[in-house]
Amino acid sequence: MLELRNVSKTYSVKQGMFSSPKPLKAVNDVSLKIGRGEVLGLVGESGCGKSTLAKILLGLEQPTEGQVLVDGKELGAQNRSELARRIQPIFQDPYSSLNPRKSIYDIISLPLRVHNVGDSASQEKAVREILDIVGLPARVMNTYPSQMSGGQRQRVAIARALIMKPEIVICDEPTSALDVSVQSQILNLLADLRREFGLTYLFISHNLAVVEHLANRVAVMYLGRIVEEASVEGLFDRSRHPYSDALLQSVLTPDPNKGVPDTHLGAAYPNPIAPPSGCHFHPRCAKAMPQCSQVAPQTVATEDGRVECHLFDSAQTSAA
Amino acid sequence: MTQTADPLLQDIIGPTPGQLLRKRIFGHQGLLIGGVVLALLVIVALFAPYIAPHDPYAQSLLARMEPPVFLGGTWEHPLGTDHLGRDYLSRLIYGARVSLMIGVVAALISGLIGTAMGVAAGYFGGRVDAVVTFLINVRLAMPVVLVALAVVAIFGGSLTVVILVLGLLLWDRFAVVMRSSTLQVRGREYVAAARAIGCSNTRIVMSEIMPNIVNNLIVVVTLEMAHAVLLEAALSFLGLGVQPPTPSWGLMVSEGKQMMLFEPWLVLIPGFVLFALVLAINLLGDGLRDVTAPENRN
Amino acid sequence: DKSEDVLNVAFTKELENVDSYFNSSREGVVLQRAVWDGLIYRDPITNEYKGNLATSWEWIDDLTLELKLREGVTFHNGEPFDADDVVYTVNFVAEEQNGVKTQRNVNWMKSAEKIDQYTVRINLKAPFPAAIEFLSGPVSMYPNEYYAEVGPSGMGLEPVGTGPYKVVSVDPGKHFVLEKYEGYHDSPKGQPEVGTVDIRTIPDVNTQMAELFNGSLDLIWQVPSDLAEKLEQMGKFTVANESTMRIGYLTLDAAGRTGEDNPFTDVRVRRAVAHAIDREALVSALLKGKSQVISTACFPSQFGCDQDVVSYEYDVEKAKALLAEAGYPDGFKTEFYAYRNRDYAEAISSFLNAVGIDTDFKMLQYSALRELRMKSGTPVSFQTWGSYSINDTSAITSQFFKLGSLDDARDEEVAGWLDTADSATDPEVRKENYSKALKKIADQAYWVPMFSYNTNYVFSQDVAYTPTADEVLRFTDMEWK
Amino acid sequence: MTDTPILSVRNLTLDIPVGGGTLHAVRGIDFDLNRGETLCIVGESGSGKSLTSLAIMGLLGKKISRKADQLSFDGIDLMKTSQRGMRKLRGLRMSMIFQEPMTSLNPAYTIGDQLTEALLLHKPVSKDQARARAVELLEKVGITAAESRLSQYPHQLSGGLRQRVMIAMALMCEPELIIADEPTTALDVTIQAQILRLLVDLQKELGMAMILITHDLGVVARVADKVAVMYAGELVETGPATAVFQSPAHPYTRGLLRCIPVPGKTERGAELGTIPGIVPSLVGDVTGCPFRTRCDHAVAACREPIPLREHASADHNFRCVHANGHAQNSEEVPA
Amino acid sequence: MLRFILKRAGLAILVALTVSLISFSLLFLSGDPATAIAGEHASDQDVEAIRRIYGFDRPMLVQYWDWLVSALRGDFGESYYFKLPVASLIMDRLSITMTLGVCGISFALLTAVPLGVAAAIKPNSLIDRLALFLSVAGQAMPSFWFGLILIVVFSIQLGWLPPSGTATPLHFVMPTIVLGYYAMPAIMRLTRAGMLEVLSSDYIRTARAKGAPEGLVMFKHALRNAIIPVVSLAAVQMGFMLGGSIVVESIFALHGAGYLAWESISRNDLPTVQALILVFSMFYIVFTFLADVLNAWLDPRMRAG
Ligand SMILES: Nc1ncnc2c1ncn2[C@@H]1O[C@H](COP(=O)(O)OP(=O)(O)OP(=O)(O)O)[C@@H](O)[C@H]1O
Ligand SMILES: Nc1ncnc2c1ncn2[C@@H]1O[C@H](COP(=O)(O)OP(=O)(O)OP(=O)(O)O)[C@@H](O)[C@H]1O
Ligand SMILES: [Mg+2]
Ligand SMILES: [Mg+2]
Repeated sequence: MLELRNVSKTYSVKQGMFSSPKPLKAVNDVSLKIGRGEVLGLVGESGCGKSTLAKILLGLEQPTEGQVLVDGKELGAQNRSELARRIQPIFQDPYSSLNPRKSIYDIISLPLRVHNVGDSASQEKAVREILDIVGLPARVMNTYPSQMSGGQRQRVAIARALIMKPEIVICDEPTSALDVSVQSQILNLLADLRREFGLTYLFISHNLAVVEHLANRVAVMYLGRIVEEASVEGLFDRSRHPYSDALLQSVLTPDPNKGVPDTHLGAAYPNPIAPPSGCHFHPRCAKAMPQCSQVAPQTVATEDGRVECHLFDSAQTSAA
Repeated sequence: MTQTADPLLQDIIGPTPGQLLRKRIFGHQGLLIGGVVLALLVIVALFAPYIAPHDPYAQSLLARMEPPVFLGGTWEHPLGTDHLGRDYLSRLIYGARVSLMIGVVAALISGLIGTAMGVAAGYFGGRVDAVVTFLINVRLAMPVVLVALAVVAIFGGSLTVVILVLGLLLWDRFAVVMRSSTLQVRGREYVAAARAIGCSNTRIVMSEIMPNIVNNLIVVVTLEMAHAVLLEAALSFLGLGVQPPTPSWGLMVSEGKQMMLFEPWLVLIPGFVLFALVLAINLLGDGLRDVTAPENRN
Repeated sequence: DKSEDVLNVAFTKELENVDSYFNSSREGVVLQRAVWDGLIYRDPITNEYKGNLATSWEWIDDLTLELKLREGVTFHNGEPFDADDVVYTVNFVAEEQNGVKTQRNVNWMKSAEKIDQYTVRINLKAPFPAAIEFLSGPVSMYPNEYYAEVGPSGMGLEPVGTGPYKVVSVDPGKHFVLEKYEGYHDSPKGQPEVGTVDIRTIPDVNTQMAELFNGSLDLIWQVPSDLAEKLEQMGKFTVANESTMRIGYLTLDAAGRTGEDNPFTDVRVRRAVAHAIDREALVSALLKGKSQVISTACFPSQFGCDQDVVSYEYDVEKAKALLAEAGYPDGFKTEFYAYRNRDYAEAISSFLNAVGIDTDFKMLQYSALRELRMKSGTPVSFQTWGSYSINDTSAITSQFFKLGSLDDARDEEVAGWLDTADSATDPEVRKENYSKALKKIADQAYWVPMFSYNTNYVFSQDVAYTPTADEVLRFTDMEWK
Repeated sequence: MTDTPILSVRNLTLDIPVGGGTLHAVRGIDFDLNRGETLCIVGESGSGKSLTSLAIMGLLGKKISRKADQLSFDGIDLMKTSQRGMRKLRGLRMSMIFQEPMTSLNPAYTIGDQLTEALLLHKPVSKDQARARAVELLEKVGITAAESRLSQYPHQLSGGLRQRVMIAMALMCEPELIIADEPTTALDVTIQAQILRLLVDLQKELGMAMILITHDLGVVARVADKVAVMYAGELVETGPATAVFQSPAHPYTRGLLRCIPVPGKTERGAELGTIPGIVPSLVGDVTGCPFRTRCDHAVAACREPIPLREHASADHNFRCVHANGHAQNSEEVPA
Repeated sequence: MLRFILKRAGLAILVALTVSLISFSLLFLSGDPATAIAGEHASDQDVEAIRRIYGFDRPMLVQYWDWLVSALRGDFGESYYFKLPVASLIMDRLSITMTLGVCGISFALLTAVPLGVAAAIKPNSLIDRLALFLSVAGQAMPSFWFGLILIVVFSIQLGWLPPSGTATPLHFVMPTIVLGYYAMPAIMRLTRAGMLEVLSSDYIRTARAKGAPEGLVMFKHALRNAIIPVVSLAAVQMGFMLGGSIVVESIFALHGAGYLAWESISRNDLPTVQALILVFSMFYIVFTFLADVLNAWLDPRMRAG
């Protein structure tokens, strides 16, 4: 139901006072599909373009190239409020995502008021209902964000996102600012809501354990490109791309019998303004081959997704 | 739960921001002092006709420069009389009107201009921002006193002209502060959330951004009020401000200056009330900044 | 500073240009009298004309004046003085293109011609009875070769004259140092006594006094009366007061230039204004010193300034009655303009307020007010006029009542009388016509003359000086005690 | 190595005066650390982990009051050591790595400057020697082209590199104790693993004692010899890592372990364990178990002082009214 | 770097042009300068003649263009009042204003920075309170009043300092204090705030964790970073101070550019006023430019990207 076709987003950034702006491809030719009721996990390092992608989906940023389709219709062409009813965000930072000057009631009911849904009585009723759903007592309606804990705020943010009964929720690292004890509450809530309302999630996280727990499909992003996409099982059981491997290895399970794994990744994260030639990942790749630094790899379909790596490129060609 | 009386549970839902603010306000000495002094001066200004013992314009050439009571004068003129025999206290009281009026109206005008420019620049960025930044630069590069003097010299020094000149000149700080505050708030996720909800720009600016920068605005308003009051006094002192017989404190200092060596109180008294007013406004502004600063908010 | 023979003097205003033809200020006159000489000299006490650079003069006809020049005079730069200098100076300043700042001081002259090395003739444009007065005042003689070379700005920076003092240094507007000119000719001005005169511009009178107190100034002048009074009480300084030719007056829009329905077109209103102002109080409380209440549109000592005119006494009731009679029982609102002496103006406007004339006080720069008056007139304005120290009624009354752009009365009859008086050579005819004009002006209350000004001179006990009534500091008259 | 612990803490208490009273941020914590050993302090945000480490380093602000029955480093009583004395220890014998690599380096000075500073301060070495040592260490922490890095400024390095620089900086004088306060929290997962590995390897190689502060149980399990679980200013459970992870005694520890999804163990999409409620405020008088407001097994006695209990072995302790942390058997413990 | 400088310079010129255009049109509105030039005793014909000679009857933009073209050659015309080239007049006066400005900003920096640092090191201490008091009082003190009080106390009562003039360095003491005191509060507050912020930053904790002595921490690690914003502020304040020296110069009778400006306004001496506005804004522009460069030098983050 949600589809990205060759979407790119280029920012122009200034680095020092003295340098002229340079283009930065935050999102580079990304194509993705999310089916109804699916949870697509999006993982990748900081700065690889996950949030930018989320913003494009939310209509907060216009892609420099490519299209975003919702139910086959192009996103820009649909009217703004229509879009807002269908796609809603949950952000990472529960402190900055709620306006500190507004009461919880104002925050949650804002979408209703903006889109003139119902009268004030029915709006209040809706707010009460949604508060109940996200597990907050109705009395918090008249309090302010500063009076709440991080977990409670995140629940408010979820309530605001859900009050318009959207179909798709974009969760941009919704738990990474929370303590583990609270994180599990929110994860449970998100899972319950999905079951109950049949929601579709794009779930962005850099915590692979969480992604594995919640998602059906996973897309791995590196420097603006999706380097691998697969079902959860597919990825976690037999990942293909070396970067996905490294990611998986870095997951530290609380197992006192194991030591710290060696990811075989190089030390330096590349500069996104001047990405490495060929395969962007090659400088850090343990399995880099000569052509990796020269030729950008092709996207190769796999049984439950695709991968972008010369390893499979050549496997494919040699097989053919 | 059976443990509702447990002390650990008590402030799980803390005081509202309003309560916190009130608490901080009443815990801030400077703010209270400034606020009380300013309130007193405002009352004095509002009720000048009922408080002033004499007509501030009534001259008596035979009773010129009578000293205040504490320097051997009479209670008829508690603070003495000026060089035309007008009651000094009454003129001071009416002078409060002039200073406050100039401070408030000039700050209002410049506040409107500066806030509009700053918020537009911060919110829309890009070309709007470039233009506003340029205008701010131009404005900052113009020497205020000099330009204000020139304008007053050209258009004559009526109260209206002085207010307008100051109002049209002092918007720079508003623009700068509002621009950076808006920039800061614009990047917050609740603004992104509001956009994702489908709010219009106007609504975002008015109900998501403004409430969060209005505290900075108030602080700048006080600062610019003080600035305007001081500038008016300086212009009047240089003879290019408010015109006589309007009792402006700067003008009074300027008039008393001639006799400063022999009757220093003529200068000291109006200078002191001017100092007190500006001090009160500044204390209030500083206090407001302290109690509303984001780092104190949570 | 007596010990070093340096007299430290303060000016209040910045002098724009020392060249006496290119400034119009009092300070300029002071320097002009010290650095240059005129052809003729008027004794400030006896008002008798004496020869200075000229030894004698004679009217050839109404338009031609012939002068014999003093021999053996040299300029400060060594250039000898002779007819060429006079001819060059007169021809230069009389030429409008050369932009002499105060045209009326020179524009009565058409040209000068050399008869021989020490004889010149000055040709007038029209008969001008005050010619001798002007030649003994603002018209000073410049060295032709030097002036031709450096022009007004050079002269302003390094002035050269024949006067009792030569200029040692000029820091424009700020600082002037004069030194006794040892070769000064035998002039009626007398020989200079004090060796060096050091003049600094100190705009603030308090600073002036502070310096006077600590001895770094020996003489200050134009001291406000309140301060002069206090300084006198201190007993440490000599305070001298002299009246000046400057008078203060209100000019009222009798001609209706600011609007036909202007209240001041009604003579009763104008008379009411005259009655409303307590001129005695102004003089005794504010101006003090040798100031006097005046009722004529000229300074009493001026030739032709008839004192026998209507005088309006201070009478609030009468003023109110007159206003009521004119149809303004509750008074009216009007703009009130002034450009100097803010305190006097304020006091006057306050008197007007007291009878119901509600004034909107406007203090403008001189030039701005003048322009306003020339363009559209003003309902009431407080003006002063110093006649440029010329002791003749033509220097004031004729300036303002001959239908010029500053004439608020526009009375053709008055203008006619003044025309006759100005151009007549017979003193009696002049007096008679001035008198007629002045009487009508007073009767119609076109102006409300108020007071004459005075100047306070304060100097240290070491200095001996008697100021004169023409508000000119004469360094040649100063001595150390 | 030896029997005397290099660091010994008894009843460390930290009080902070705040607007409405006193914040009892750390209350009576005890632990020992032997040479060459790694202690992990784990706990939720605000539980007092950083304060504890700063208290050991003597870097608390003047506002915060520090009390302890014992706080000794290699036999030196830190409670009695002057600021001067502390300065001699800091950087030389004990050093610290902070959480935020982005802000922990001074933006105005080069890497080389900052690296050599501690060495030059504490040891009589020449500038060149110091630089040589810096290069050596940079190489050791896996930074390529170390020589040229010395003249770079912090902003020219990425987060991972900066944290490596921080580690190198801490090691300049070969300290005996190194305290790392959440050294990897701000970093990406892949980098986190690298840095942790580096730290552990270096610690082993140099035989340092290390206190690693974190809120990530995964990190603790992989790195620690000893674990100290902190909750709201108290150590609720301490013990050898294996013991704590295999048989957690305190309800809080057990709760934490249930909260995290573990790939391969936790069923995908299944309900995760939770700890309801939020951390209590510690302003004012705090008595009893701070966890009682969130504990399923809370009883009235939880408001009274809580005894310290032993679990299985003498060095595995926990604080709970329930002798065995309550109903241990009825609760299903992962791991 | 070169690009940056060129761009910056271009902006500066554009700002200067706009300022000059604004001030020119403002002064053009002031009406006819001919009367002003003619002076108090001029007749109507005098005024008329002057108007023609000086070309005041031409359209404004033509006059502006003329002015601009000659201004670019350093020729600001001739003062109506002094009959001297404005450029030389201003150059002559500027030395005093510059001296005053440099003394003033030095005084401000020398008092404000140590005070601010001391206040930040010991917040809420006596010295902090003193600093706060000085800055709050300083912001509220009308400088004309402050100047007058100083004269009364130090020149009249005590007789220690000369009340006016520029003859000796002593003459500059009081003007320096008055002018510097005007800039001090802002600088002090910024120093204090900057120091406080820096002192609570992580890298200061790092420095302490290395065992660096307090002196080193304060002056090597903290001040260097805290001073960066102070540099820009000082430049801005310097620009403001020069523009604000009008009051001080008129009180202490310093014949500097500020006083010249005031007098020229009173005398309607347009070429001088016009040139002075431009000169003062150029100062501001140049100072802020220099501050940027200095900042770039102090702050490696701003050096080449
Ligand atoms: N408005 C912007 N202007 C310029 N560059 C931007 C902008 N927003 C993001 N970027 C750059 O685009 C790249 C991708 O940023 P993005 O926020 O999408 O990353 P992310 O994967 O969400 O990282 P994180 O995990 O830290 O949230 C980064 O290099 C970032 O610096
Ligand atoms: N200087 C201080 N002033 C007031 N309160 C403080 C101060 N420093 C710390 N605190 C408070 O003390 C408590 C413990 O803080 P500490 O920094 O030790 O927590 P932490 O466990 O390190 O948390 P995190 O994981 O977020 O770093 C917190 O509630 C904190 O707000
Ligand atoms: Mg992101
Ligand atoms: Mg911490």
